[in-house]
Amino acid sequence: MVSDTQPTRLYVKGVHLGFKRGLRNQYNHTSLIKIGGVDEKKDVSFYLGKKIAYITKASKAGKDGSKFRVCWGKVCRAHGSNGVVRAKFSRPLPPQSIGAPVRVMLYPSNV
Amino acid sequence: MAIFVATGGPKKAPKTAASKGKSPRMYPADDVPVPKKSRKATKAAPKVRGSITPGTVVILLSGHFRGKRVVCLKVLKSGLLLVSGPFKINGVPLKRVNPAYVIATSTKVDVSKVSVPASVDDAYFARSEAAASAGEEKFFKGDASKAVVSDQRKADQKAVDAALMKAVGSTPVLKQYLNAKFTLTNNDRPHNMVF
Amino acid sequence: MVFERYVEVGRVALVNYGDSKGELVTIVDVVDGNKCLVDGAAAGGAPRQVISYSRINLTDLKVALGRGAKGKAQKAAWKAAGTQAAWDSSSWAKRLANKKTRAGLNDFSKFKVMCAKKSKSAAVAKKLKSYKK
Amino acid sequence: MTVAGVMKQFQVVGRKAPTEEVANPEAFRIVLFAPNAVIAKSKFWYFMHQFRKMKKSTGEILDVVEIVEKNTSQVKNYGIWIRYDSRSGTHNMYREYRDVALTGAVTQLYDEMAGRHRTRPRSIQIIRTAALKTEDVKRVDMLQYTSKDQKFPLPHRVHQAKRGAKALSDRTFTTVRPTTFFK
Repeated sequence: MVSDTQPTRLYVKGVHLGFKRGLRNQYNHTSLIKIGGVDEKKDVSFYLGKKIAYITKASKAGKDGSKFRVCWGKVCRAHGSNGVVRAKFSRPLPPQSIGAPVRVMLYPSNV
Repeated sequence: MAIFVATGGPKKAPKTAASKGKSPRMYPADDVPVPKKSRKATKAAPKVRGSITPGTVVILLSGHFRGKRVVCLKVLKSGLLLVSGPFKINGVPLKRVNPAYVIATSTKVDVSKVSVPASVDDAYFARSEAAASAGEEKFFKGDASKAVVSDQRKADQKAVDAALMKAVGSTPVLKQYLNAKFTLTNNDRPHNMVF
Repeated sequence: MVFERYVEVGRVALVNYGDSKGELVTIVDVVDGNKCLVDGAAAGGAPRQVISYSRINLTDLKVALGRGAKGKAQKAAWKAAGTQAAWDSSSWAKRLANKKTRAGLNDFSKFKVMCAKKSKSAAVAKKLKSYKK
Repeated sequence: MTVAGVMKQFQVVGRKAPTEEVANPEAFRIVLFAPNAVIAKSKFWYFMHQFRKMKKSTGEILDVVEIVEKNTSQVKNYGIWIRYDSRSGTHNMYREYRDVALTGAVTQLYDEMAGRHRTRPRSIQIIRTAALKTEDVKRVDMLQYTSKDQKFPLPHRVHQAKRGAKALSDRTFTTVRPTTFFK
């Protein structure tokens, strides 16, 4: 039995790879996310539209009293053919977040 | 020579609008936006994806009870799902859930005998304005009194869960299943998983 | 280092990549050191195709077959050697089948498997403890 | 032909454009190998103006047909005679391949010439091709695979990363040395 104290993970681990870019131009409004376990373009269809949370810890507590801040985004489309996806966030992710983990939620779900 | 008889009887003079012929003397000062009349005949019943039917065990994905496996009782008029833990098994009371925040498993519980009282509908769950805003202000002052569960809710919960517990009890291990929380492990891949 | 599984005409192999992945095929002819002509007529019906050795796994099973044999001859050879039965009873095949069912389990069945495992390990531990005294 | 790839066999028929004097000039047919019909037509003119005063601009293509081999269910031995330009001169060559179709053998030829002799497709001209009977095979490595009831093990099976092994995203490093011996 998964006891109540044990945290239940209801998100898929992802990593912020960087921004959508060519060789010489970078478009910061769109981020590239590698979702764990997704290595093919056809597996991406499950994740389309899913919400993504980029969580950072700040020194001062925010309005709701917690020190964690979230930047919400969603999976927009596949990027390339190896399972990387393009995502857009309410505020574009900061460059420091390249390589940082993100949480790909399982909602909005259509299972 | 065939006699042509006008069918449909004598033609009545077409009712013409009472032509005033004159434009109205007074025009309203400011134009009040008139809501566009919707030409939809009847408001269609709320559409929920096929995998969710009354009695489906669903996994809650977010909110206070995230990860809990609960039984979906029915789809309310607003399109939200009415679910119940049952409360005794996993502490999830009668509550409403948005189907987008739910994973429907293929496990079904026979809820035909579970009678949900008609009073339990969207209005039943709707939070009164005062309680909602009061709750927020008090929250910041940090002395928000614990939400009081009305007796009416407790009674309804007992009524629904009585039959639901029997239905759940009939399938072996289902009780422990509903008590356990769902979690993803490292080699789980939701896009390949069968729920 | 003794080899038992050879690339030869009549060798039964399992395709491990591509469209006919997971199907049994018979090696019908050897093209060269990298590729061979295989045919799944006698088994799951994988099409006759040239396939590279890195895309198949050789099995221990072998049937008597002439070079370039067509479907009918393969089926006869398989029936004579009882290859399909031999494969199905092999532990390799059972492992594959088990993996397939495990992947298809729904959430509730996975939970029951977990419960079964826990009770088994509890029983084993209890038994073990009793020996320790 | 600037590019090779999966070769196909084409029959191209062309002639000089009809004029008042010669209303119906003689038509010529060449069977050649090319990845697609467009390159087949351009090779037709390449060969044509080496024998006749005829160019694309003064000629016309009457017909381009792909020749598809029927029997691709048997492995055959193919001999191919070619003429090719190396960096220092022009040479004739005879090479042999085993494949289920002639076009497959020609594809192997272009790949192998590029691999072993750094020959570009443009500098290869196929003179003649033939399906050989086993006893006419000359190359020793071909004989290896045409011998009767041959068998050989696969001694060193290297595991391709993507083939059924753990997917890329799960494994960047591995502490386990791959098993390469499979009975």
